[in-house]
Amino acid sequence: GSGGDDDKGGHAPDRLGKGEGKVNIIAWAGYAEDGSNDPTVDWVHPFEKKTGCQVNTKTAGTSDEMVSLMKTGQYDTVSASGDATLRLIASGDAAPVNTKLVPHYKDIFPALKQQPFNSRDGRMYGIPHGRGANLLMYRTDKVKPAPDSWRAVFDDAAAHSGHVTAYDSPIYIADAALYLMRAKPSLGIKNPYALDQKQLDAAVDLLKKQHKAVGEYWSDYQKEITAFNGGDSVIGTTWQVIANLTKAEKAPVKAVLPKEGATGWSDTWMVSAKAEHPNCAYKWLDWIVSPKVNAQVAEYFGEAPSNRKACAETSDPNHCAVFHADDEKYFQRVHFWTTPIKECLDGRKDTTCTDYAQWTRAWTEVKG
Amino acid sequence: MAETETRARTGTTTTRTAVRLEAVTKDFGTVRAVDAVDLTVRESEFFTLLGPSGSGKTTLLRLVAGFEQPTAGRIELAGDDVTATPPHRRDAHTVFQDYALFPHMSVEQNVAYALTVRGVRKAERLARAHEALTTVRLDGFATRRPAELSGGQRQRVALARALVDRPAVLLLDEPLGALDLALRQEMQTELKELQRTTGITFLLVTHDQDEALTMSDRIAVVRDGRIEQTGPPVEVYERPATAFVAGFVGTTNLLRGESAVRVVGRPGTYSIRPERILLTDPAEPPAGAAASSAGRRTVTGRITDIVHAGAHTRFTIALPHGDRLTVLRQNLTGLPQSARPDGEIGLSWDDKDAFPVPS
Amino acid sequence: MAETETRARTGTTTTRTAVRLEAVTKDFGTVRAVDAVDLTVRESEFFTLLGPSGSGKTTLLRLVAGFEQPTAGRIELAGDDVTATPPHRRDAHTVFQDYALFPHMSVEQNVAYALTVRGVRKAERLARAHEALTTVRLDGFATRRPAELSGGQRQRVALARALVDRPAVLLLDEPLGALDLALRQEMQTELKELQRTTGITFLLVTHDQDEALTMSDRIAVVRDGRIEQTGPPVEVYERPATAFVAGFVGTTNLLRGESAVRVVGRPGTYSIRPERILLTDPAEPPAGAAASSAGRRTVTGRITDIVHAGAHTRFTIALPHGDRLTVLRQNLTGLPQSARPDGEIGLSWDDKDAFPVPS
Amino acid sequence: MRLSRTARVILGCVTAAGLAIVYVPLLLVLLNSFNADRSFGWPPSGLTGRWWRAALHSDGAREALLTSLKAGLAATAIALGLGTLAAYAVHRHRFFGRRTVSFLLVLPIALPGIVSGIALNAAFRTVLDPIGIGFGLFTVVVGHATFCVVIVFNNIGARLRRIAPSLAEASADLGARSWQTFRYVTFPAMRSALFAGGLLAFALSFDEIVVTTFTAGPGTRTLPIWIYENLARPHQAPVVNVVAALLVLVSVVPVYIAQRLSSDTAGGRL
Amino acid sequence: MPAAPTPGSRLRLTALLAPPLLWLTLAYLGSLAILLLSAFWATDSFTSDVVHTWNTDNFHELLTTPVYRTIALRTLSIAVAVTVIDALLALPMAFCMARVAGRRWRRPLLVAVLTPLWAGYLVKAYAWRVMLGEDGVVGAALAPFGLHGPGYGTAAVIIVLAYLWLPYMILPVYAALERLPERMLEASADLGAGAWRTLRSVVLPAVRPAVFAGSVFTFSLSLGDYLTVQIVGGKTQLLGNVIASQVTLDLPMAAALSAVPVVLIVCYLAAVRRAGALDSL
Ligand SMILES: Nc1ncnc2c1ncn2[C@@H]1O[C@H](COP(=O)(O)OP(=O)(O)OP(=O)(O)O)[C@@H](O)[C@H]1O
Ligand SMILES: Nc1ncnc2c1ncn2[C@@H]1O[C@H](COP(=O)(O)OP(=O)(O)OP(=O)(O)O)[C@@H](O)[C@H]1O
Ligand SMILES: [Mg+2]
Ligand SMILES: [Mg+2]
Repeated sequence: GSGGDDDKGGHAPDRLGKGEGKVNIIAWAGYAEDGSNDPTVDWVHPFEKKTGCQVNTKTAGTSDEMVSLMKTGQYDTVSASGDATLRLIASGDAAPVNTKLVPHYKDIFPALKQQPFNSRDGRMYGIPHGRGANLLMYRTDKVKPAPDSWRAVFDDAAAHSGHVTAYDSPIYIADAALYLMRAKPSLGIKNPYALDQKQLDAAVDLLKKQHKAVGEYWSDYQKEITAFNGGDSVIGTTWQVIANLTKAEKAPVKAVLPKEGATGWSDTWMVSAKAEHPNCAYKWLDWIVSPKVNAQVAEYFGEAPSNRKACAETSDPNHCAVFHADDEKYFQRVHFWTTPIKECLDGRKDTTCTDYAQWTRAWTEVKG
Repeated sequence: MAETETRARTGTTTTRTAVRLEAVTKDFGTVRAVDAVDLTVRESEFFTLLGPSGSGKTTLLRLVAGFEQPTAGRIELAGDDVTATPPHRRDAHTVFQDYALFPHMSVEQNVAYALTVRGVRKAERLARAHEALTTVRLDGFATRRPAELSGGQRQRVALARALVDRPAVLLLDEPLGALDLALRQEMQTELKELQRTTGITFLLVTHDQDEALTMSDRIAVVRDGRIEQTGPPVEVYERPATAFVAGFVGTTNLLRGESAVRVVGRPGTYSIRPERILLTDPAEPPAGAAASSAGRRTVTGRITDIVHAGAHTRFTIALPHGDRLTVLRQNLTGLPQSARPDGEIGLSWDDKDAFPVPS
Repeated sequence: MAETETRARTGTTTTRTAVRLEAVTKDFGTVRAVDAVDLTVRESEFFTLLGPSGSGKTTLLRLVAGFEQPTAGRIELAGDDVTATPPHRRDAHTVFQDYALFPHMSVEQNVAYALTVRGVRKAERLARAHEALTTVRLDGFATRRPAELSGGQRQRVALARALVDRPAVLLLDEPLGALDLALRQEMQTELKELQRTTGITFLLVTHDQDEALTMSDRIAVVRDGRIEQTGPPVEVYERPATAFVAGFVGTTNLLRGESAVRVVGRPGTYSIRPERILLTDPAEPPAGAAASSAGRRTVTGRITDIVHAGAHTRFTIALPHGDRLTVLRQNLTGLPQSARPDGEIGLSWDDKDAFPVPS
Repeated sequence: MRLSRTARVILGCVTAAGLAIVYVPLLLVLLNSFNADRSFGWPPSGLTGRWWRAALHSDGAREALLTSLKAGLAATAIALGLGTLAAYAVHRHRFFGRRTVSFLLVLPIALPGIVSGIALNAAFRTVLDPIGIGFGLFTVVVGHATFCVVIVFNNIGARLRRIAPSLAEASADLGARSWQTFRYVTFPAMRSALFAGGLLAFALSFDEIVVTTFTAGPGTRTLPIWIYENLARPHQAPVVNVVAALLVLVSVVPVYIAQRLSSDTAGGRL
Repeated sequence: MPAAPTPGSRLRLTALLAPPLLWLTLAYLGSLAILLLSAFWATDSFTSDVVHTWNTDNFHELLTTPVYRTIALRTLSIAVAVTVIDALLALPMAFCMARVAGRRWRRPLLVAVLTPLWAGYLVKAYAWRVMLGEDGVVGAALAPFGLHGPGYGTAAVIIVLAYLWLPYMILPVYAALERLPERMLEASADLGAGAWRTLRSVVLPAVRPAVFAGSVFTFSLSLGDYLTVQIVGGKTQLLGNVIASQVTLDLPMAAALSAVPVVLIVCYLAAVRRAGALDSL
């Protein structure tokens, strides 16, 4: 698009046309299953059958990868996490979404609508998909007494030196900031995603100290599960689903939401500003948050569904309870991932905050 | 019209010249391998290029075959200018020193190759291949692979392969170099016989003077990329044009300066072939009718070495002033009495056997 | 005690025997390359193994060097049983046919190698390497790489490398095979000279009879893994023990059965050396004193081929009943008048030159 | 060289140990494909054949295998063509910059995959995208072929060095045109080298992940990418083991054939 | 013997060289140029969009930030260690295969070395992750000796990389050893050298180019790896990881970082080319 900043990202369509017969998707592993991995897990083929839109899926490993894939303009829609959404909006790679064209939008938990990480100037830039918190997991046989604070992986990390684990991404700096909010009020951190230089430095110092005790940083399921299963890691951040899977392997682990609260993620299906198949993309958006499919995804991936009605569709009746899907109190303690930008997200006007690029460099330094 | 006539005339010479090189020069980078060579090989001639290692013989042959392009000069085959013609369109075949048989083909397929690439029908191809194999006495080996043959047999396959479509010229690069002596002598006879019966022009490269002398109709002695002398074997041997030819073709006693004056009696450079010197007892006059006639020279020396070399014995004789002469003597009859190590001995030769050579 | 005495006695024979093979046999799978060979090489002797390709010469040499283990038999070096000794502990060095110079070392390092591995100090090592290089006239080439040398120079480096620590025995496997004729003759003289001055025992392998005849003190003729005859060159040439030896060492006219009766006048197998036959005009009696005396045989034939081979001319003569004789004649004096192709010619030889050979 | 018995035994032991180390992880993969424990827990909590059943019914794996085969074959074909031409030029001709050519050809494989990957990615985006060619199988093939060329180049080069140039000359001498010489003499002599080189190039392409990640388009999932994605999926890791185990077992056949065909050489050169 | 240029052969040469060189230039060298050129651009820090303004800030940052130097050095050391380990393993193994084992054994042995190349890089790396874990096979095997496994970290990275690239080293060394003429070894023994001496003075110099050739693979593959590090590296960070993490965020910075391995490897190639390595690949 040309012209002013507002034009960036184009406009949401007013009405939908016929499907283009094809849609290209970027998704987290497990978000767009077509039965090829497990014949019983398939919500792509029914979609294709129903809409005539052929689905091509590209699985991305990290948010950064999603951003760069979106920049190619070859994809129509993406399941972006909060640490990617703002970047996509700002760069104009994602278009605003006309929620009227997504019938199931009305059943989405209100707490997920119009959030800083999925909207701008009151316009939604995607449809919320699901959410989860970054919990604290530990081996019950090795970590005693049971921890209830992030302190266990920061100031007290030395107790498990070599066996602490942390999520391998710059966004993990927010976890440190979150801990510092309580542990060091003097720093004045209000929002873990709005750090000025001094606050960032403090977080980085803390992380460098933690680095000495870290055994490994994890970035995918499998690594984290084997590490806890084998005892290479005994304490660190996790997702609910990993905790469940590890338990299923009969490993003595437990995951808690520490008293400081936690960071978390909420994924949003966004549409590319250059989408070649916008009609199919909208059909996908509606399909993926429809109660039944939303429930299927949430169970398969292990997260809280975004559609209120999905809780009735899960095969495990306890799923929504386990993942706190409708527990807004629980999620109030969760600070969802948001891309840090120069403009402080906590409203401070007297200073500039550090942006994601600075966080990235800081993260490189933390790991050394 | 005029052109046709010229053609016709060239056509006439064709019947006599198989290969002609005119001022052919070949440089490899800074090395001049062939230096302005003029050469004419007549049809049905057995022509040999003889010279030491690195003299440019192979390069000359490869120029004729077309594997190398001359830096300057012109090459004719049967009167046609082929300087720019690629190898596969020249009517000349090569027998390579390493034979270059195709390892993945049977003997038969190797031999028939020249016919195969010309699209000759299979039946005819095989018939002619077998004919060629019969010529080289290998008809029982058609289905073997080259790896299953001995050196001499491979050599014959290479020969049959090159002969199968009767080329105008056969180029042979030290074809017998890898064979042992007995086999080599056998193959020499066969090659010569083959050339006689087929009437094909043979252009042979060798550094073996015996081979050159016994097989060739004419020899060109090559040195440092130039031809020093061309002529029939007897002429090259008996009347060497240069001291180099005298020394390279056969062994000889070269006498220069002071030595020439002392031994030959005249200043200059002279070659006396060892087989031309007669050994006599120093007391007796040399045997035979011409003994003391004019034109015969006699000297006395001391034998320093006697080597029995089968058909002949080689004597090394020290003359009074330190000159040395080698003398060859066929082991036909008994030796003069004094022909023992350290014995005094008389030597005599015809004056005209002390042949002056430009040095 | 008894043992010491035995040792001492063996020690005495040491001064005379350099290499001894006793009933040595070597099989490669089903191929018997060496077949119960007994062989004694004396100290400071120049001993040659002569035989056709594939006769087992190289295998014999490799057995002596220790690269192969005999299937049966016993090998002694200087009186010590070395049958089970690895090559690097035998006091014998080899000059390989392909030289086997170490490509990554300079000439100097190559030559000094035997000293290097013995831990000789650098200064001495270099001094002795240079000495060896001087012996082979290569002192200016010390720092070159083998790839930068010509064939003859490499050959000399290989020689220097094998000579540098004065081994008791030097084993040479066709060391001159890859050189051209002129260079080969030069190197033959040098090798012989070197052997004389160093006093080292040389055990040479060749298939070149000229080389064997001119260089050796003694020759063993090998055929099919067996030794057919051992003796000094003159003896092997003049009194071949078998028809094979007669044919392989020098060319000869072999006459068998009917032919023998017709030509030699007696039944049996006979060898007449081509150089022993005298050519005469058929009318005249043979020239010289012994002309018509008893013990001399004269026949008449027709010349079918004359080849001028430098120092001598080779005649092929057809006798009346289809027998063919080759006659060699030194190019010393004029030929008999009738010595032209197709001319009638007389041949005569001493009866004792028709030498009976067991066939 | 005659080695003492001890030396031979020691060498044999080192080799056996080396091979054992090479195969222990592979055995583990095989074992884990029967491991009831989903995250390869050690020691296995039990044995099960369900992963094998799952793998055999996995459309994703089958499709990825097909994509990999397609990409590998196409890249190998291109590499065979280009590599042979380059080897011919370098080994049968003398020209200025001869050594530079071999140097440049080695670059794509010598430079880290991530560098090649992002370079190709950047180039495709700036060059191919505007003319309407998106990322897909085509771009993967281009990326793979680029680093496969050198493998073929090396194999053919090594063979050419050993084929006497006089063979081709003899052929021309006997009247064969260039294409006839190639068909009757050169190609038969190079066939096994082509096969060995092609097989290695194919293997390299087959197992490539980094460059593929950066050059593959949506829906283009080669086997390594499928493996990568599925290792990160909650329930799929054991199925990946089954696929890997199958690959090892099946690959013995072509490797063995390649060795047989080129028994005169080390059989494949990198 | 390569022929000297003549008009005809020059045409053929052009025909032969044009396709591969064109491909190489268009598909590869061009891409590299584009990448390295983009190192001189900037990135919008928020949107990750490339801003086409010419500057050298990226290189400045690269050279002045100590952490990059640390990472580069660590990567280099790991690549060197992997190469050395592979060379030390490959030499005796290849020697045994080419010169000690009987002829009949050579082919099966070679097949045995080559087959693992098909198993899939990631699968093997994950298998090692399982083996190197706290309760893994390695730990279990070492426990009776009172030893601990290396755990995840730099040592594990070196082990796994050395394992992954070992066939790439064995292959050229084996080829060189097989080509080494028996005569050379005989000549050495003949001149009095024992097995060790021959090994040192004749065999090693002869296989040196092949070792360098193999090292081109082990060295450069290690230099650019980032997946193995993620799997068994624990908290280790290598150049590849940094580049990978920057690619999506800040392409110009990633490009500048890429220049480091490119320069290292081009220097390395130039060095080993003198030793004849490129002819022994
Ligand atoms: N392709 C080439 N490149 C460079 N120099 C060459 C080439 N071919 C031949 N030469 C040089 O040209 C000269 C003549 O070589 P040529 O092979 O013709 O000699 P030759 O007489 O056949 O020797 P030999 O008897 O050793 O075969 C030598 O100095 C040789 O080094
Ligand atoms: N390593 C081997 N394996 C099998 N057979 C062999 C081996 N070495 C030699 N032979 C066979 O032993 C016989 C004698 O070979 P040897 O090399 O000793 O002959 P030679 O007299 O040196 O021949 P040439 O003059 O051709 O070198 C031949 O039949 C040969 O094929
Ligand atoms: Mg030559
Ligand atoms: Mg031999």
